[in-house]
Amino acid sequence: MILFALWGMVISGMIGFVRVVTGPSAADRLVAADALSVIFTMLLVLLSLYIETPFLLDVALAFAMLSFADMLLMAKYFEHGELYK
Amino acid sequence: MSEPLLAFLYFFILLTAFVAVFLDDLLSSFISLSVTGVLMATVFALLRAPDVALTQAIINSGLITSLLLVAYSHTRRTPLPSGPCTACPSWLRWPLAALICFLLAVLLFRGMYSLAGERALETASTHFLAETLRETGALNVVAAILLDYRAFDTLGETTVIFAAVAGISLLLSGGKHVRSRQGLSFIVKRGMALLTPFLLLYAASILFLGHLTPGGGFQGGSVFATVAILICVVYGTGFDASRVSSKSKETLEVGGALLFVFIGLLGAAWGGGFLANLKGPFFPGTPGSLFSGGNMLFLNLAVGLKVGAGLSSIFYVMIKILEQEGEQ
Amino acid sequence: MIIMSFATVAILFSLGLFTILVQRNAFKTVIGLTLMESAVLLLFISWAYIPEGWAPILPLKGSGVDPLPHALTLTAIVIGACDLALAFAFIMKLNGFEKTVDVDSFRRLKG
Amino acid sequence: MMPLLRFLGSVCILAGVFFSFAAVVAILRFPDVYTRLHGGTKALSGGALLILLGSMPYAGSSLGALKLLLIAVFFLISNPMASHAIARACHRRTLFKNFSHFSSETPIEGESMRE
Repeated sequence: MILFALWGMVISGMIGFVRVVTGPSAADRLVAADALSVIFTMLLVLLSLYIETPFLLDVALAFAMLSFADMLLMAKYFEHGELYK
Repeated sequence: MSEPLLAFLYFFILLTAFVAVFLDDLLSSFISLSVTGVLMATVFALLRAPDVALTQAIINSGLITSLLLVAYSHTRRTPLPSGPCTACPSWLRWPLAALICFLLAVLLFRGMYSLAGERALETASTHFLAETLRETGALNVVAAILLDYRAFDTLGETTVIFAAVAGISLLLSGGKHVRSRQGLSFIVKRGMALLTPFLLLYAASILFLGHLTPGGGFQGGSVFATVAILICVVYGTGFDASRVSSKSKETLEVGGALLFVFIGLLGAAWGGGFLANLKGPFFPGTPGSLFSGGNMLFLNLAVGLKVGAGLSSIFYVMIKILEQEGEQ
Repeated sequence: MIIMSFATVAILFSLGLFTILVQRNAFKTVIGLTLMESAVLLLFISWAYIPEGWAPILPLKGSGVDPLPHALTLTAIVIGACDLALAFAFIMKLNGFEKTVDVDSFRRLKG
Repeated sequence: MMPLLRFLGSVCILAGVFFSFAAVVAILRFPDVYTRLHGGTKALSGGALLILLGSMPYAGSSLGALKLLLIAVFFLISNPMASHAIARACHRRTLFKNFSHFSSETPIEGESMRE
């Protein structure tokens, strides 16, 4: 059952990645990047359940924090750039 | 074991790598590069390497992507290079390079294929797995290797970080200290005030439990530096400079290095050789407890101080350049 | 299973080299550098994997995976990230002089 | 007791995966940035929360369950903030260049307005 959930998250990660590639403007890519960071945190959590090593929850939490930092960085330093076509 | 899942993750890594390379828009290639890094961390976790997965996840999205975004937003006004290449005719450049790289790929695969014999633990690894608890008192074998069996190599690694930090602050120095108050919106500021203590606490837990669970000096220091970036970004560099001035960051960094060398000398003074752990004045303690790995806890603290202060001063210098450019 | 990871390593490494050879944007060169470096990391870890192994944290539930390449990879990741940070600093500095990110225009800078 | 919890957990996890899938499809198919941001973040936070709460009985030790709860709390705080920052950056950047159907509301006079 957890393997099915893992496959679901990987496929939704793939679909989210399509929006990163085709996004017309930088803002869509920002949105897709935010969604991808959440999906990959969930992927790490499900993986830690699947292979029964509880240490991966630290990896998931650390990754959630750092991708949140990247989101704020992107949101701030792209204000004066060309963000929306 | 989940062969098809690993195969699909490898395919996903290659897909994001191709997108990162061949897409002209820089922002999407940066995002696909960070996705490649995360998928690498997932594959490392699947290949039973949680320590490396944690380091890859932290360094890739905490350091590489943040620096890439800061450098990219610094060069936003310059036009993207296009048009024919000046050095040599472009029809010669594309196919020739493609041919060379294809041959390289075939050669690499051929070489690795012949080496892919039956994998068994060599003598050194069996020794590490069997003797770590008795010889160093630490539970995390990888941290034991890094901080006890090869501690001198970790000292060399911290000097590499020291050189990188010195080089970057030399390159991007100059210009007055910018006291910009320009941060993000009010909601994010209040939210960050709520969130920052927990981030710092979690970074300290990664740092201090380095010898029990995956973690250690480098990972904890990088998370500390990321919190420093967040404060710079959310509250503006003026707020950050007044809280932790760059002078104190340098003293913290040098203090970390000196602490590392001092612990080594302490081991040597005790007659156990430079950086000696249990032969020196340190005791193993009960295996699961915090003070269990002899001098590993203090070595982790030293490395964490160094990496945290060094990386946050790198970020401060780079974001300061950005703020200055914003002022003009 | 090992063969798959070797194929990925070979393709990633040559892709990174291809990027450095062809692309003119300095950022793409750095991306190529990152790809080559992560290919080497993948090689180390996939070599250290033993099919029924457990993570090398000591209360081992079974036979452990080879911990030595993990320690080497940790050092490789940190040092690789440091020289990438230096590469970004160079790009920002060169962009200050040349006002462009084109690798060809950097060649004219002498001394 | 444990098999009941595990059954409920697996139902939550599957619901969470469905919500994440719906959120990603929403990001792909909605017409413009704001609806994508709205659909993507809201459904994804719900999906993530469901997966985390659902996987608690599967976590090995109670410490693992506590870590899962920690991640859930962190998501509840950080996800809305991130999407707020993105929406605000996008809003201040466009200043209604492309939106005729919006009311002629003046842009928000935040203290960091620079244009």
